[in-house]
Amino acid sequence: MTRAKRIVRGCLLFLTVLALVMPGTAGAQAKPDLTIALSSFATESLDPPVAGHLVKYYLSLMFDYLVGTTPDGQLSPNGGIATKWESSADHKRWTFTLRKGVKFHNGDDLTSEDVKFSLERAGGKRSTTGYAGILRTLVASIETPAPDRVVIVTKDPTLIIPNYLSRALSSEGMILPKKYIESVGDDAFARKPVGSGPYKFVEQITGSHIRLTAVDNHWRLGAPKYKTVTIRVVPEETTRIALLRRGEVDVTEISRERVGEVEKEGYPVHFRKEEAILSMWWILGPDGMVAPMKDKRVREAMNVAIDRNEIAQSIFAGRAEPAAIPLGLSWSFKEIGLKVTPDMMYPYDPARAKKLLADAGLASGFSLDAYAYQLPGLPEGKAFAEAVSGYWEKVGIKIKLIPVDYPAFRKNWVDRKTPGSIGYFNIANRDWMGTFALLEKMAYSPSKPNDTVNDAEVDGMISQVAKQTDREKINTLMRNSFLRIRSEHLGMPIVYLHSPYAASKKLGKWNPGSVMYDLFFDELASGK
Amino acid sequence: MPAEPVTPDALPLPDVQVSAAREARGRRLPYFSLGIVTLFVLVAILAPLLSPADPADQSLRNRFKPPVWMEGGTAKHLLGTDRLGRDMLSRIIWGSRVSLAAGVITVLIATAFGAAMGLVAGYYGGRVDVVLMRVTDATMSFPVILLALILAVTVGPSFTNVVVAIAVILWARFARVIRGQVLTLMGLDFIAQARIAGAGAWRIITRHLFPNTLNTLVVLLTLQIGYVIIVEASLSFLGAGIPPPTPAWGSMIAEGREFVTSAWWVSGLPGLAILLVVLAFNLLGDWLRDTLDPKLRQL
Amino acid sequence: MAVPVIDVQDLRTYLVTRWGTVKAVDGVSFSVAEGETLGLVGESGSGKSMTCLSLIRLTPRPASRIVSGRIRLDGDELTSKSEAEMQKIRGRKIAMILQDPMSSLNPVYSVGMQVREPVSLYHGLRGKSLTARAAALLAAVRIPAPETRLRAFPFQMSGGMRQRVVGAMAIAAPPRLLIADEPTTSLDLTIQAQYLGLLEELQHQHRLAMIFITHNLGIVSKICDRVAVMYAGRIVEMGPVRQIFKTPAHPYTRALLDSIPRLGARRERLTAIDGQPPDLARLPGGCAFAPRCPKVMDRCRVEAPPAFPVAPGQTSACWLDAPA
Amino acid sequence: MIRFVLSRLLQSLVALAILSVVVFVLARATGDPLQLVLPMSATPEDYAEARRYLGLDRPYVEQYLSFVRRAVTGDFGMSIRARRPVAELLQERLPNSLRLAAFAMGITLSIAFPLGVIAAVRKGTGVDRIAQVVAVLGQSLPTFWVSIVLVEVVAGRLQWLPAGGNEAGLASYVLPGFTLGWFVVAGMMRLLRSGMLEVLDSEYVKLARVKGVLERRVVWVHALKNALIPVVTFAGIYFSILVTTAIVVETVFAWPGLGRLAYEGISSRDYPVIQAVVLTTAVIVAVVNLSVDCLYAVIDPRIRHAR
Repeated sequence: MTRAKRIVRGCLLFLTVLALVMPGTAGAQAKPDLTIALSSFATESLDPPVAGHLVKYYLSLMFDYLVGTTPDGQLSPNGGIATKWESSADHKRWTFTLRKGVKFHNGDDLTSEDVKFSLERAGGKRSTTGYAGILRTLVASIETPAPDRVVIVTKDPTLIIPNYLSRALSSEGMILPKKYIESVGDDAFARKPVGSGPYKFVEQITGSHIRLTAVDNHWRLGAPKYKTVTIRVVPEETTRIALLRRGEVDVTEISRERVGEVEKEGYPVHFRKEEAILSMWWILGPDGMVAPMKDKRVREAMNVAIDRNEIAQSIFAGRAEPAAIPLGLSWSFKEIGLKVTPDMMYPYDPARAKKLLADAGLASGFSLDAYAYQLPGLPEGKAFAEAVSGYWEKVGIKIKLIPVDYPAFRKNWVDRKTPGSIGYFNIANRDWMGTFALLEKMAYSPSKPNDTVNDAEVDGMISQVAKQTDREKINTLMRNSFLRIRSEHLGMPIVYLHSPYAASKKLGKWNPGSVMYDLFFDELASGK
Repeated sequence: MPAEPVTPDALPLPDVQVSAAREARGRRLPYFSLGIVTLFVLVAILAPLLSPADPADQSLRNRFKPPVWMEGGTAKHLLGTDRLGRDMLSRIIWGSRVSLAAGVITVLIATAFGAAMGLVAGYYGGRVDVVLMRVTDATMSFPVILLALILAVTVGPSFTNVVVAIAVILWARFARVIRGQVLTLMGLDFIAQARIAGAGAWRIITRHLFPNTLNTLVVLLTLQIGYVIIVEASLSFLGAGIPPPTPAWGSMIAEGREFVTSAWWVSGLPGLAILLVVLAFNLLGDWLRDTLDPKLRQL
Repeated sequence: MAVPVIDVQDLRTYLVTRWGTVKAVDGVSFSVAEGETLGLVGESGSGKSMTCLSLIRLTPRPASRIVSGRIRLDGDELTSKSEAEMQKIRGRKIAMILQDPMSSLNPVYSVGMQVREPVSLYHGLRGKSLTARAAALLAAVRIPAPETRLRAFPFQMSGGMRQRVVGAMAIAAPPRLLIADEPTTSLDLTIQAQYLGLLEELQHQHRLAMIFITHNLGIVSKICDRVAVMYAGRIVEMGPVRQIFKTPAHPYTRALLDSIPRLGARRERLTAIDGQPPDLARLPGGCAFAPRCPKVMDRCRVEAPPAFPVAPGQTSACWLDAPA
Repeated sequence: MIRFVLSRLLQSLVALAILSVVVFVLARATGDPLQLVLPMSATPEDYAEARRYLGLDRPYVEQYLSFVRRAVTGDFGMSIRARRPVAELLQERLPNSLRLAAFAMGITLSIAFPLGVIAAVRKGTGVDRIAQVVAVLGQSLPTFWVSIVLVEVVAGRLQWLPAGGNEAGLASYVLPGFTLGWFVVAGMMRLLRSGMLEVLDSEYVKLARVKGVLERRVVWVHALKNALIPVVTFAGIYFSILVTTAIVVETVFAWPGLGRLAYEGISSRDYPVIQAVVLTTAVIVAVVNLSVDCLYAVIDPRIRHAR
C-alpha cells in the first residue's frame, strides 16, 4: 500500500524535524546524585524568613542553624554554628560561643555580626515564619562582644531561646550572610540565596525542581556522598512511584495506602513515626463553644461514636495509631512525664454515644457542618472526612460535608464565621517547647483567632507556664492542661500518622528523623 | 455504420449485481450509540429502583472488595466496593443521574443563550454582530478550567458551580456556529420574502431562522454533552468538580486514580461508563450531522 | 469509412442509490469519426453526461458500475483496461471540458500551476520549456498576455476567460477525443459564440473527434455534424443534423423541435411536452417515452423498441418506424 | 494586509482591557492570600502589616491602575506566595508549555491528517468507521485518566519512557504530548473529513481527474489545500488551549507549565500570578488567532487579495 507508507513516512519526518527543533536539556544526570520527589513545595521560598518553616527540608541543606539538633530533635553542639551556649542566673542573658572558620558559599567569613543580622531579620516586618512573633515580643537586644560570641538579652526570664533558634523548630535560627544581603538586597537574595550549609544553591524552576550542589569538605558533613541534590515537585502519586521504579528518583514521598504495594516490590520504606497527630475540633463562636457542643456529653458522644482502629486500618492502611488526647503531641509526653493509660483511649461505643445524646436531650440527633479538604501530608483528607461523617450519621448526627480547600477553611475558622462546624489538621509532632507553643496557640483563649478549646482552667495553667523557669513546675502544668482537655472532651483526637518515604534499593541507611518539616537529607549525604 | 439493430443481449457480459448492502450500511441508525444513550437515560431515571444499595452507605471493613467475577468478590457487591467500602454498582447507577443532569442542563443553558446570541448577531449584523462576536471570542479565550477553579475556590465546589463554569464558556461555541448559519440563511430569498410580507424581527427570528438552525443545534447538543461530562471529570481531578459525597462518575474516577493497578475497578468501572456514554454521544452526534446537515463544520 | 475515433456498443451504466438501482445509461451505441462532432441532446437526467463519464470510467464511486458494453478508442478496447491504464488515457487520449467555468478551476492554485500540470504530465517538460509551452497553450485559446496570466488566480478572471483556460488544458496533449459537457451554458451569448468558434478552430487544428453535450438545439444546429437524442438513458434517435431537423422521426425529437421558437413562423403558443420526466429508478416496461407519447400504441408499453433505420445514417427507436 | 492586522490588534487591545478588569475582580474574589502566607499565630496587626507591605490596603481603583500601568511594560508585580517577580515565573514556565503544546499539536496533526483524509476518501467503508471510533475515543476519556494509566503502565511497569518532568530531553515529551494530542484528534479529524467530503465532490477535483492527474495527487494536492481553512482555525484554537490550560496533564506528568502556574496561583489566591496568567493566556490566544488569519491568506489567495 504505497499511499499508507508514504503518509507514515511523512509523519515520522515531521516528528523528527520537531525533535531537532526541541532543545532537550541535559541527559540523565551523572551519578552519584540524590534525587528526591515530593508532592508539593508549599511556598517554594528560598529566603528563610519568608515562610521558610514549611520548606526546611531543602533550606536546612543550604543554611546552618545557630543551634543544631540530632535527627530526633535533641539540641546538639556539633549540629549548628554555636558550639556552646549558657544562660545567666536570671535566664535573661543567653551567651553563644560560635564555631571558628565557617565560611559562606561566597567566601565571606561567618561572624557574630551575621548572627545578630539574621536574628533581627527573622523578627523583621518581612518575616512570616511560625515563631517570628514570639522572638519579636521576647528579645530585648542582641550584643556581639566578639566575632565568635553573641549575647541575646530577653525582656523576661525564659528557657526557650536555644530551642526557638534551633533546627528543631522553625527557620528563625538560620544564619544568613549580612554583607551579601545588604549589598544585593532582599529580592536578589531570595532568588540566589547564599548560606553556609553543606550544599550550595544552583537552580530553581518553580513547579519543577530545586538543584543544589555540594560544598567540598563542609564542617558538618565532611566529603559529601552526593555531588548534587535535586528535589523535584511531582504532585501525582502514581508518577512518583513510576519515577521510583524507573530509578529516576532515590527518595519519594508516598501515601500510606500504597506502602504495601511498594514494599512487596522490595523498595525500602522509611517511616517518620507519629510525624503528626490528626486532631479535629469544633470552630468556636465569639464566646467559645456553641450549642449543642456546650454540653460535655455531646462532645463525649461524638468522640465515642468514631471507630479509631478501623479508620487507622482502612483509610490510613494500618500506618497510624489511635490517639487519646486532643492536640496531644506525643513526642513531648516523655519530657513532661505524661503517661497515656489505656482508659484514656476513647472506646468505639455507638450505643453509649446514642445514650449520651439522649441524656443531653438530643435523642433525635442534630445536624452539623463538617469541612472536607486535602492537606500536604494528608492526601486521604477528603476520604477521612467522609468516613468520620459516616460514623456520626450512624448515631443520628446528620453531617453536611462542605468541600473547601485549606485556606478557605482557615478563614472561616479564624474569623469564627461558621461556629460549631468541624475542621481538622495534621499537627506536626514536636518537643515539649514546641508543644507548649502549640497549646499557647490552639488551647489558649487570649490568642483569639486560633483557639479551639476556650476553657478558663486550661487558660490559667498555660499563662503560668509562660512565666515559669522551673522545668518541674512547667511539666506539671502542661500535664494537667492535657489531662483537663482530655477529661472535658475539648477536641476530637483521631490518630497519630506515620509518614512513609520510599527509597531506591541502593540508597543505604537513612533516618528521616522527627523534626518538624525537616527530612534530614544531610544525614543521607554525610561523608562522616 | 452498422445498419441492423443491435439487441442488448448480443454481448455475453455477466450482469453484475451491485452490492446494495454496502450502500445500505451508511444509512441505518447507529444502533450501538442509540442503545447506549437510551440505556444511560433509563438508568439515570430509574436509579432509585435499580440501585441495589444506598450509594452513600459505607463500611470501612470491606473496602476495595473486587467485583464478583474476581476471586474475593461477593455477590452482595456485584461490581465490588470503593475506598470507603461503598457499593460500586449503586454509585455508578446514581452517578449516571448526576452526570446526565450535569451534561444536559449545562448544554441546554449554553444552547439557549448561545443560540439567542447567534441569532441576534446573525440577523442584525453590522455593529451588533461585531460587538457580540468580540464578546464571544473573548469568552472563548477564557479557559473553562480556570473559571471553574476560581468559582470552586470562591464559593466552594458544587454542582451548580460546575454547570455555571462550563455553560458560561460553552455558549460561545453555539453562538459562533449559529451565527455562521444565520448569515447564510439571511442571504437566501425566503428571508427577504418574509420581510416584504411585513414580518417583524422577532417573527422572522422565531418563525424562519430558528427552525432552520434546529438541525445544527441538535447535532451540537449531542456532541457537547459528551464534552461536558469529560470536563466535569477533569474538574473533579482538580478538586473543583461535583464534590463528595454526591456520586458522580468524574469524582469517582478522580478518587480511585491512585489504585489504577491495585484496585482497578474503583476508577476503571466509572471510566468505562464515561467512555461508553461519551463515545455513544459523540458517534450519535456524528451520525446526526452526517444525515441532518453534512455541510456542518463546528468545533 | 476510416476506423472511428470512439466506438461505443450497448453501453450500460447503473447507479445504486437510496431509491433503488438507476439505469442511468441503458444500452447506448454510437461512434464518432476524426474531425466529426456528435451532439448529445436531451433533458437533464437523460444520461448524456453519464455516458461520457463512462467513456473515461469517472462515473461516481462507489455507487456507479459500468455493467456492460464495449468502448473502443481508435480500435483499442477500453473496458478491459486497468485503472492505471485508464488513468493514462484521461486527458491524453480523451479530454473533457466541464460546464461551470466558475468552479472548474482550483481556487487556491494559480492558473500557471493548473495549466503546467497536464503539460508536464503528458510531455515531461520542466522549467522554462514547460512555462513556454503553457503560455503557448493560453495563446492558442486567444488569452492575451499569456505569461502574466499564468501568475494570476482563477478568481481574478472572467467566466469566459476561465473557460478558455479549461479549453487550453483540454488540448494540452492534444487528445484524440474532446468531450465538451455544456461548456457554454453559463456564459452569456456573445462570449458563447466566441467560445464555440474557438472550439471549432481547435477541432480543425488538431483533427479532434468531439462530443458536444447540450440541451440547446440552437447550438447543435450550428456546431454539430450528427446528433443523438437521448431519453431516459437510451438514444431514441440519431442521425445527420440537417436530416433530423428537417424530418424528425421519433415523436420525442419532433416534440423537442416543436418547442423551439422559430423566426418568422407565426405560432401563437409553443407546444410543451406534457407529463413528468421519467423516474429512472422505476422505468416502465417498454418504451420509456410511452407515458408522454402522443402516438403511443399498446406495443410501446410492453416491449422496448430497438433502433430502426429510417433514412441513410438516421435511426429511430420507435415502433412507428418498425419496418412493415 | 497591514490595515487588517492593525484593526485586529486594536480589537484585541479592547478585549484585553475588558479582560483586565474582569480578571482583576475575579482574582480578588478568590479570597485572602495571607491565609497561606502568614502563620497560624499571626495577629490582626500582622495581617494589617502584610496587607500594607503587599499594597493590598490601597483602594481598588488605585491597585487596578498601578497593575495596568505596570502590566503594559511586562511587569506583573511580585508573586505573593513565591515573593518573586511574576514576569520571571512566566519566563520559566511559558517556554515549557509552548514546547509541549507544539509537540502535542505535531502528534495531533500526524494522526488526524491521515485518518481524516483516508476516512473521507473511503467514506462509509470499514476504514471510515474505524478512523471515526479511534478519533472519538481520544475525546471520550478524561485526559487525567489516560495520563495516569500511561504513567503507571508505560513509565512505571514497562519503563519505556520517563515518568515525569521535562529533564530527560525529547523522551519526556512523548507521553504528555501524546495524551494532549490524542484528545484533540477527534475534532480535527471530523473537520478534515467533512471538509474533504465537500471538496472531493467539487468540479475542479473532477476536472483534475479528467486531466488524468494521479488520484493520490488529486487528493493530497488539489483537494486537501481547499479543506484546510476550518482545520487551521480549529488547530489555532486548540493550540492556545494546550498552551494555557493543560493543567491536568501538567499535574500528572509534573510538567512545569503555564497551566500549573495558574492552578498554583488560584489555590494560593496569588492575585498578581492569576492576573498575569489570564492576561498572558489572552495575549497568546490573540497572537495565535492573528497568525491563523495570516495562515488563511497563505492558504487561500482569495483572502490574500481581499483584505
